Amino acid sequence: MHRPRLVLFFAGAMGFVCLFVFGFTPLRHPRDIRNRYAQQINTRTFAERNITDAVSAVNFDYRGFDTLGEEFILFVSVLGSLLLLRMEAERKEGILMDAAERSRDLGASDAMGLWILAMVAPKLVFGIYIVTHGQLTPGGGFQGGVILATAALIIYCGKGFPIFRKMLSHSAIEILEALGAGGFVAIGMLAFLWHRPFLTNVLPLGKAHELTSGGTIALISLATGLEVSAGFVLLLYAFLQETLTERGED
Amino acid sequence: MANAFTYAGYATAAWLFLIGLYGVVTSRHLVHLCLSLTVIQASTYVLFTVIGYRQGLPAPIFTDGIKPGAAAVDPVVQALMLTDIVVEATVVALLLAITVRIHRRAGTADPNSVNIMQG
Amino acid sequence: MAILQLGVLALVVIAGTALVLTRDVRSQSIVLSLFGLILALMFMVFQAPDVALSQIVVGAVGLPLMVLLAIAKLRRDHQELEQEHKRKGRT
Amino acid sequence: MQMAALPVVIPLIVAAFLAGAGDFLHRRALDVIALATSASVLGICIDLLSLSRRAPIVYWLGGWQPSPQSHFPVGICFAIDPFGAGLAALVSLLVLAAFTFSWSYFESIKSLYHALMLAFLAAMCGLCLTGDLFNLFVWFELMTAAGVALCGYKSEESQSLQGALNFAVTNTIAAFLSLAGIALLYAETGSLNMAEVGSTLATSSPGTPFLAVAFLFVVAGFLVKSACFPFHFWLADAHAVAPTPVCILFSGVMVELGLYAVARIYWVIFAGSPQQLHHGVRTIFMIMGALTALLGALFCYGQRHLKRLLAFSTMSHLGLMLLGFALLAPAALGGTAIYLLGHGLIKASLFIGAGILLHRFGSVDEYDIGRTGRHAIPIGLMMILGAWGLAGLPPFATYFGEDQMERIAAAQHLGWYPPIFIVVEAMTAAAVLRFTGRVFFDLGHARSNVTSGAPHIHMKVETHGKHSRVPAFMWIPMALLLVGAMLVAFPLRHPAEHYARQFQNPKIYGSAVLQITQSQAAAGPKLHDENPDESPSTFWSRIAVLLAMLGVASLGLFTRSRVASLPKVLAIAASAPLRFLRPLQSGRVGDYVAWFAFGIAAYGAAMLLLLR
Repeated sequence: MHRPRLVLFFAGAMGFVCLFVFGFTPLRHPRDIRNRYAQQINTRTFAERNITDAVSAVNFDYRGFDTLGEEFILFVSVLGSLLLLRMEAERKEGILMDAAERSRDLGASDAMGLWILAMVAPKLVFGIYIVTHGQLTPGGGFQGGVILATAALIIYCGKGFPIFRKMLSHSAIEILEALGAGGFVAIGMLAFLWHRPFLTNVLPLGKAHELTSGGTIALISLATGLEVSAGFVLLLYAFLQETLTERGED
Repeated sequence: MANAFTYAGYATAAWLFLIGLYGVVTSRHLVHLCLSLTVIQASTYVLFTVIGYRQGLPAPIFTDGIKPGAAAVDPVVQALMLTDIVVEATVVALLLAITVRIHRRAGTADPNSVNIMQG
Repeated sequence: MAILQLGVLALVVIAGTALVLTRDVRSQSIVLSLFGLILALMFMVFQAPDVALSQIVVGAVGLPLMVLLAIAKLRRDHQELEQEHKRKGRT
Repeated sequence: MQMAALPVVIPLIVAAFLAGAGDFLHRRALDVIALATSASVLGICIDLLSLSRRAPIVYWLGGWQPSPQSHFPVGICFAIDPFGAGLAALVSLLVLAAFTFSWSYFESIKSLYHALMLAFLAAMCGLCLTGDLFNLFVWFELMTAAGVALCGYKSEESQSLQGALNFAVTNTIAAFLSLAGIALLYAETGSLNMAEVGSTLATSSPGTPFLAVAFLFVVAGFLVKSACFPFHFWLADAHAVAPTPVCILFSGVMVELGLYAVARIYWVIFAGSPQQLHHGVRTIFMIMGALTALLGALFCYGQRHLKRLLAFSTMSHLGLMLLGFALLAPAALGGTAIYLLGHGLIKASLFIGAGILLHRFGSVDEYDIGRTGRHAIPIGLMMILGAWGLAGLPPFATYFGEDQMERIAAAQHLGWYPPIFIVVEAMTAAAVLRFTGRVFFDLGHARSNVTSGAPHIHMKVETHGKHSRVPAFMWIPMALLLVGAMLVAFPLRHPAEHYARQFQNPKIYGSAVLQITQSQAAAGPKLHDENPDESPSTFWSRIAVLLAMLGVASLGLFTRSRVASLPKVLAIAASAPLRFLRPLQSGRVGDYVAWFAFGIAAYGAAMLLLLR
């Protein structure tokens, strides 16, 4: 089936191979030219920003504006997913539960609750650790944020969707997400108070190898962590709601 | 020698791009289509990774034993990829949401049978 | 050392191809998780621990999870549609 | 000078605020905040336009201007010239118009609509102002994400979902190819700043084949966004189904921004390339422009769904702009910019017209509305004015832009330019005229066989309020945009050429961004620098457009009348190619992606052959 389409595609793919061959060959420029951006960042990060993870320095300072844009892509995609899935979410309250879930729901024992707490707490600690140590070791708002979001997943796995819904208020998470996204912009606007360009790192840079090092880098990382974790929880929410609720009238 | 990596990486990236494209073109299920997209996207990761790689140099994290300011692999491309990974996951989520809605509306997730508009 | 890097690239090629050629979506989500892990391994080998961390949490856990949820939803919808058809067939 | 960042910063923070506080704000408050935001962005952009007239404004985000020793940019900059600022002003003006149209009538789910539109605004402004290659890509992606979400806004309609899906998949894949192109350039030059990349490539060229492939890859995403043949398929699907305020932005600016980004990348990064590359790019873009324009015009005339008709008209006018760009002359580029402004305003106005029809009659289909259309004659008259503008007739800005392009083409001895302009403008205008005549003036009772086979898409009403009348918030922006399209050319007509010269000179841009003297900056190519005033006047070509427009429109209206058998034959002749071509627009995303692969490969092969 779709033979013309395949013919078209394979003709294109052959052409692509030629393009790749022509496009990928040279690397003619001397190495110090090709390497200069990396070299500048690697030599300047510690001297200028007192932090040890150069990737975080690029992410939240040298090229922080890119990260702002990326964060809003995430923000917009989450809003879009909520928008697309809204019809179901608004219409239905009837939640499907399988037997196991229902029994869990009716009389969740304290032991069960403890067990979940035991699972969630380390996740939370780990996530927060990753978010806050972004400027020192691998990690930061993006990675830590996703780890934090998986803590919410554990609540669902242990307790089922009704409890999940009760524990995590949808509108509260929406507000947190907006706070994360808006917080990034607000931190960037701090610089206006000093009459410096947007996103300038105006806070004291602190001592190297400590949590407070890097000025606004740590703060932006936190805001990102908030935004990413809330965004992912919202996505999880939307998909769970979609999956576990009954088909309504269209 | 560094060039050998670069070429291997380029070839990998090119292959992933084309095979992903093939997946999208021949896809019969929207979820499959979304996942083929992630393969195309992975090709850009491979490309950036090999471009930023410097053989024998450490990661650009200047803690244990690596002097601040020492030569390391390229942190710029890593920063570009890092954000991209998280972001693209949400974009795929957006596509999955569309998929779910289409299936609900049309009763099928085959991209070839979803054509209300033609001509 | 070079063998390590080249080997990882080969793995990426294999896993990527497998992901595209797996046509059953449920097994595909497993392959997706595997592909995510291999990409994370690639980032580790190419000295990008930050990216590797990001890839592990997103590519090997977050994304496959959403795919599984979407598939579950599609299946449920499908069943409901069939039931409706049956009901209509009876009346 | 902190103002330069504000066109992006203000809408973003307001969008975040609205998304968070949406539950607590009244609908009116949302509207007021959104209107105030877009109005203030408009003011800032106009101010930036006037400030950047002499030299580009360069603004280093994060305060990372290059150090005086190394001159190497480690940060991201905004490099604002009159073209960028002017486009950003157009963007914010159209967002303002869209919010006015949707004032309290348009269905909004909490604050999602407002937040998404503002994020869309920020992305488009960022795209216009940025001077960094990866940053350009980021705003491009944000634009796509917001666009997709808004396109699927009416998610209870199957066609909205299909449009959003096709939009998302084609644009995302193309964006990945752009990203690969950016990676190639970065690997070669070690920089992401456009001016720096350009000057590095100019000082030592890595070979023309590489440059050609890198150029093609980098612009691939933007070519798909600007719906060039054969990457145009998604456009009609997405534009036809998106809600009216979103259509205003899609057709009015988003598509054109793709062309802007191509031009920017070409003139900043590849300006210093060997002369063969310029020759290749010129040829490729002429072919692409001509095909896009003609195919768009043909499909435009063959539609019965107004939004889809207008979408194809956007495609064909974009083809004309591509032709203007391909002339590579400052006067032609200035003309293209004026044309773009005029077209954006007219198209936005026409889409508002479509929104009014949907509000008033619950349909935008040529044959569905029937005789009730007579109750909204003023709207019909405005749409006729819009058609007049699409035809490139004075006093609309499109006339002045078109005039300039045609004169330069004549000076370059390209005899085939005027016929293409005449055909395209006459057909797109005639399509609107035909629609207007049938819907508002009750002409032509029989169905035209040109539209047989065109999809009949049922749309749901998207607005609240009384449907028996047209609210002032809808028709006033429509009228004002038309007036704007007439007036905008007069203050900008003469400076446009000067701005274009600035835009095409990498010395001015590069020296401003990298803070070096102009003699150190890389030189651009030898420009085709003809004086338009020496070319013959375009008076007769305008007369031809006018006559052809009326002729083609009546052809569509009165095909079956017993008296005229000649029109009948002509109409059948016109619909034959359409019947043959229609299946290409299949609505299946797999086909579109196959076309994408084929198109990139074909243009690439052509370019490489031309370089030899």
